Amino acid sequence: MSDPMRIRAAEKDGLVDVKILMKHDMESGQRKDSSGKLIPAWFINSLNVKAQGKDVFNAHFGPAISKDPFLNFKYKGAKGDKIVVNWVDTKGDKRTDETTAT
Amino acid sequence: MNQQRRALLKYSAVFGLMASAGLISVAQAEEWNKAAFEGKSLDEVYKALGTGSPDKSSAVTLNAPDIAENGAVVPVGISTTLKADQMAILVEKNPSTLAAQFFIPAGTEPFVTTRIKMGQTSNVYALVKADGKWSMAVKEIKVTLGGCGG
Amino acid sequence: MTLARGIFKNILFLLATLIGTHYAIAQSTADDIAKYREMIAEGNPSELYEMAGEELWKKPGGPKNASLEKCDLGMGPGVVDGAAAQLPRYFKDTNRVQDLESRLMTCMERLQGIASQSVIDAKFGVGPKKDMDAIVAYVVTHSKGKKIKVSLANPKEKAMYEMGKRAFYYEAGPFDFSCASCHGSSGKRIRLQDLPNLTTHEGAVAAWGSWPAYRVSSGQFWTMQQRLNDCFRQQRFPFPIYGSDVTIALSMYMAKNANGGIMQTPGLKR
Amino acid sequence: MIPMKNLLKIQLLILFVLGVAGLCTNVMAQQKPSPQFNKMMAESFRSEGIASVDRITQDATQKFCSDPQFVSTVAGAIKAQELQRLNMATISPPSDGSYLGDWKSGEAIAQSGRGGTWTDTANTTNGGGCYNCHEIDKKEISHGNIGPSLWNYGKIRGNSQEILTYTWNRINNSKAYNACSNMPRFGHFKILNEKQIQDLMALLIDPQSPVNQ
Repeated sequence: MSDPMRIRAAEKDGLVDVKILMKHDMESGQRKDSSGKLIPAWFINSLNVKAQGKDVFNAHFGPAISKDPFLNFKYKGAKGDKIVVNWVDTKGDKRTDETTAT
Repeated sequence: MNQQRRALLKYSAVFGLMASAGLISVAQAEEWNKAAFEGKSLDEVYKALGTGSPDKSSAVTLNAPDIAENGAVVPVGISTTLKADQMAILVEKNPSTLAAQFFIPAGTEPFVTTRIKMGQTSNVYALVKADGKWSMAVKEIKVTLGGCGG
Repeated sequence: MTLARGIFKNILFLLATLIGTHYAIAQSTADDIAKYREMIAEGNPSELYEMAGEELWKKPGGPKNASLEKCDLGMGPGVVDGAAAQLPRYFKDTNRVQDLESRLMTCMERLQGIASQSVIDAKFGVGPKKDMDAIVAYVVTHSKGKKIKVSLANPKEKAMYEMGKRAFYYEAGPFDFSCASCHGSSGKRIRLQDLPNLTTHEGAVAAWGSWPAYRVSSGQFWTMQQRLNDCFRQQRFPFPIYGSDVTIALSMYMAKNANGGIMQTPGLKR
Repeated sequence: MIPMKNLLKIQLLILFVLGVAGLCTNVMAQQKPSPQFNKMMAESFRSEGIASVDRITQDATQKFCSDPQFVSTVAGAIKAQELQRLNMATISPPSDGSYLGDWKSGEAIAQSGRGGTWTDTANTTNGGGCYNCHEIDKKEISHGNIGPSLWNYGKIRGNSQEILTYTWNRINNSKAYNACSNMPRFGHFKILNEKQIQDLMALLIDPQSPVNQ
């Protein structure tokens, strides 16, 4: 079970500024637990953003993206655009959330 | 050559399986470049991404602090005046060099900001692909020891 | 005599130069750190906790299957807006001065049937304390931009403030630390972290007004209870019990010193 | 450097001036014991790991320094002198007669802030946490400023017996010089062992140490 994302999208001068916060531990596989055992890698490795059904952004992540990842980008769009964000992690967990550009 | 092809075949098979299992949407099926993300040096990543050796360019801007108060969260942004369709962030001294790869469709600005983990002070590279050619910007980010260390 | 004066002048000059260069270096480091903080300021992951907290507040839960929507945080049942900015305060129904977390424990126990002890005993960030973190994030977000306004009108509130002040200066343990060792004068740092002087209005606003916060170093949202807990840990004190009076007294001391300042909660910290 | 004896004279002079001023304006006694406060402290903490509740119990120095108003009075200044003598009496010179160890180990000890918390164990190798409060080697930019800069410590002061003894004492029990110094009493409370203190001494005083370049 994954937690919801926080997506903000605001249009200004024909550009929609999209800010995404994802809830994920992004375990790098380098960290040890309290008993000294290596915690296996587990991180979001791909992310897709669509606006009005069309791809506006794709990202692939390695293990070095920070916990609770943050992403900011801009695309040419309009107020009212329906924005859908999808991510998949290395265990195959996935999450979809959406918002409307303001 | 043969070995490489076999590896590629194996990889696409796994990928196909993931796609058919619905784990990834078709749009996301732009391959997660395993070899690149497992690269342990700039050269290995360059090779896996097929960038050649990218030239330093003033058209690429790497927006990052000189000092990070904490290596767990280092804000890094890339922007460029070039018509980029791909961008990447590389951290020279991280265990895995490639931190992220971005695909920029037409209509999206060649601009992205994210946050990365850095194990130690290192050079960070912003790579940009435009018109089939890769160029880059580089900057050293110092990672300091924070807190009481207790 | 003149020779001595000459030497004295030289020493002064040397000192001035030394301080001058040192200041310049320290200043540029401080500017770089300020840039770092500015860059991480947008996109505070506290928002993720706040979203979860709003759901927990409104959703029926606990053995009594009730929501927290009737919880009285001091401004009447169900009023969340601005409530955190006026805590700690005296509550008649418990006959205690309570901070946000201890008050929420009262609500969880009375409305939902969740035993306070189960919250107290839980480890930080797991089980009922994980829920508590989220609820706290939700409540304090609704005090963002509000004026800090605690009252000492009730004798118990006044007594709590006085004991908080005394606890602030209480030095003990193998390191001889009190809160004041680090937070009793201005312009001080540990490593590169600025230490707010909690005895001043400015410092108290900077600290009290920006906690609870998401800490990037641990990737966790910390309530004020957890913040104080880790202060005591580094102070080499024994373990402060969750919601105990010393934590509430210190909170009252800080909040009172911060009165009139603006809440910037939830914060984002190193 | 102002010789130590003169320092003492200046201190006494300040005391005297304070005293005269104090007689006219400042009649202040130590804060009254508060049973309510003591009850709160007793009930608010529990033992966890190596951090047991008895750590709340104060010694005379801690008790005195928890009352900053009294500390700032004349009576307080006199009391401070007495406590400083008491703390001075706790210090022993190095048992093997050597003051300087290995500056490289010293640097590691100065960097580490570990030890003494409830997340540590009795087997944790304690650090000095020196960089938390002091600038030491300039190469380390992440340093605090609660204590004075120790850059060029030995280069400025030399390595006379007087400096060796003073530095040794200061690390072992800083309260021997300033009853309410913010610095932990590393020797007195056995936070660091003798070898570690010798290594820190070398970091500060050894001419080879990066601190003295």
